[in-house]
Amino acid sequence: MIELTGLFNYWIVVFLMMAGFYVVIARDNLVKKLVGLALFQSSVFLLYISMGKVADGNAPIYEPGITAYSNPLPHVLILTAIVVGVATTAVGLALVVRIQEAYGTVEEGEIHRQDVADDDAERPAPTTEGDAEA
Amino acid sequence: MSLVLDLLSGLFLLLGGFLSITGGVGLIRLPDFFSRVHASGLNETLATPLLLIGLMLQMDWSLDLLKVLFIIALVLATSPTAAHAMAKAALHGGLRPRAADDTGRPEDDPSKA
Amino acid sequence: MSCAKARWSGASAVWASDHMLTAAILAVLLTMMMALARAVIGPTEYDRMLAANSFGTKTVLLIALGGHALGWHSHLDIALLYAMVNFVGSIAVMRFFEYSRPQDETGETERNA
Amino acid sequence: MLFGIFSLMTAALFMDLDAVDVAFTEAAVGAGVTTVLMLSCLHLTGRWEHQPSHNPLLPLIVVTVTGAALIYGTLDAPSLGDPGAPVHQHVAPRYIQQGPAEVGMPNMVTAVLASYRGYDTFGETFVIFTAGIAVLMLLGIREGPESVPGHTTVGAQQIILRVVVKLLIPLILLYGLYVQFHGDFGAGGGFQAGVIFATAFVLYDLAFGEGDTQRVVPASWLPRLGALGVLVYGGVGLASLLAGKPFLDYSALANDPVAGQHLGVLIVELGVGITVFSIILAIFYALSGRRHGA
Repeated sequence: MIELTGLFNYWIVVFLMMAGFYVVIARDNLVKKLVGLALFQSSVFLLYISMGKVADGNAPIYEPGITAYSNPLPHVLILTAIVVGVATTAVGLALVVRIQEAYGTVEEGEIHRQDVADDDAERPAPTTEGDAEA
Repeated sequence: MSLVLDLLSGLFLLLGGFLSITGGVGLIRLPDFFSRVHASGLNETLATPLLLIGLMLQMDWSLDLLKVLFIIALVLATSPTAAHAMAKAALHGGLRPRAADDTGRPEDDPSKA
Repeated sequence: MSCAKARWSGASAVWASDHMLTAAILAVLLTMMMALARAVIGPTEYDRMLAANSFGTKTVLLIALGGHALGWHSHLDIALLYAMVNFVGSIAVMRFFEYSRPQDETGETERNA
Repeated sequence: MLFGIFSLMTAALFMDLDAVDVAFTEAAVGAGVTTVLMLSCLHLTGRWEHQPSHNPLLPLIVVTVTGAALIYGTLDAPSLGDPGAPVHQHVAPRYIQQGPAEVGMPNMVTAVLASYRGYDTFGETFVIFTAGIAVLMLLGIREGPESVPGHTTVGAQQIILRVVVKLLIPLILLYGLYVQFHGDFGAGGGFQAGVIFATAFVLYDLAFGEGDTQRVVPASWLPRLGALGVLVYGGVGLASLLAGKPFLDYSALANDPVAGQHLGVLIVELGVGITVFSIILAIFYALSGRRHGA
């Protein structure tokens, strides 16, 4: 049991990750999906950071007399990942905005319906289903 | 000297903590948005400096003291501003204080509280 | 009162102020819980906004006090940054509601499922 | 809306895990910029969502099964804070033991970020730059003020807000500079400073409106500034290449290798800061400029 309690950080990560995942797959709204992705993302951040922790360690800033530091490598990776994450989220948001302008909605089902309707209108040929897939 | 400082610090921390909880209770219990703004805004403005001054009294002389001072100044500037701006936005957005409707005695309205 | 003070040893005063720090942290945590509750139940968006703002200020306090108690490195930098960013966030949310209010009245409200 | 709160909590958690720099970044990014960008986008797309069209049961089952599998997977993982975990075995001890001596700065995160892992960070900076360009290609920035400066409609009623914001912005900028150049010694660095700088201008935009802000920082500067930041970074690498050392080996920049490292890290962080600042502000302009046009 003592072994298990040391793993709770992973469980929190898994819970967060699954919450984000649920939002991504269960919601139709594209903005909501992006929020879910961001949640998912931060669960990964948390995973890395919690792996870098050393018991009784200090923040990895050198001070005379301290020997135990937490691992700086995950910190570096995640530090850049957070900022990159914002930039990529912004790209996603920009895409959503363009979709909104093109379709007038950000609901996935609605967009799909419009796509299928467009394809039907353009090509009433029997290849419609293949085109809708693409 | 250090004894007085410790006592003072404890006093400040206790007062600040009490005010902070009061603000929280106000945030939960008060009936409408504007009274809640007032509860949270006022309490934050007093409780934060109290707690931070209590913290300062426990610290040694260093650059950190200046940083805490900055935090206090910042919170003193931003917290009332944010509260004011929010109240104004709410008023602008069509929310009305309950007391403005009647004689000043809010009646029990379970849908709002 | 002065007699009582004199009988206090320095150590017990330190003990007292340490516990005051713990008590203050607990108080802040409790307030955060209340703010969170208000954010979850809050009937209007403004309540949520207010709760988020209050929560942010309390986080600043928590980082400052808790960091001192636990000996974190450079926690005051982060607290200071928070105090700034929290304000920006609140203002952004407020602006957003102010902007989007007229849209709601022109037919967006019906969609609120 | 609760996302902001969530990121506050995340940062507090990072603090407890000794990740000062990461907490710093998360604090700067999560609560401010992400919220602002999300809100701008929400504003454009409408606030209300439809009810999900399909049954929530299937996703719930998928999520539960995946989560259970993941939790089963964690049973073999090293526990929290175990110093013998594989993560701590390979290169990390070298960074910790030799880092302060080799790079000459106390903050190991900055040392690893800018010196040992300079390639990675260069790549990340490029990713940010590319993302910014992508957003600009998708949305474009509305050039020039569309409202008469000084007579903005936004927030005209909020006089108190405007005064406080005016007082606050120099402080934020000063703090950003402190973070930028203090990164060698404490938490901070180019990424955080860039975000803080951008936050200051976002705040100005929120209180005074688009037109006034674009008079301070014209939108046409921003892509160029972003490119300049990346070029500064790459230029340092080229300089060390010309001096006969590998790309991004800062030891070549001065006679004393440690001093060279220090100089290199400073310049590189500056490049990163410039890029992050301009790209985030450009993204904000792009998203909020649509607000009035749409």
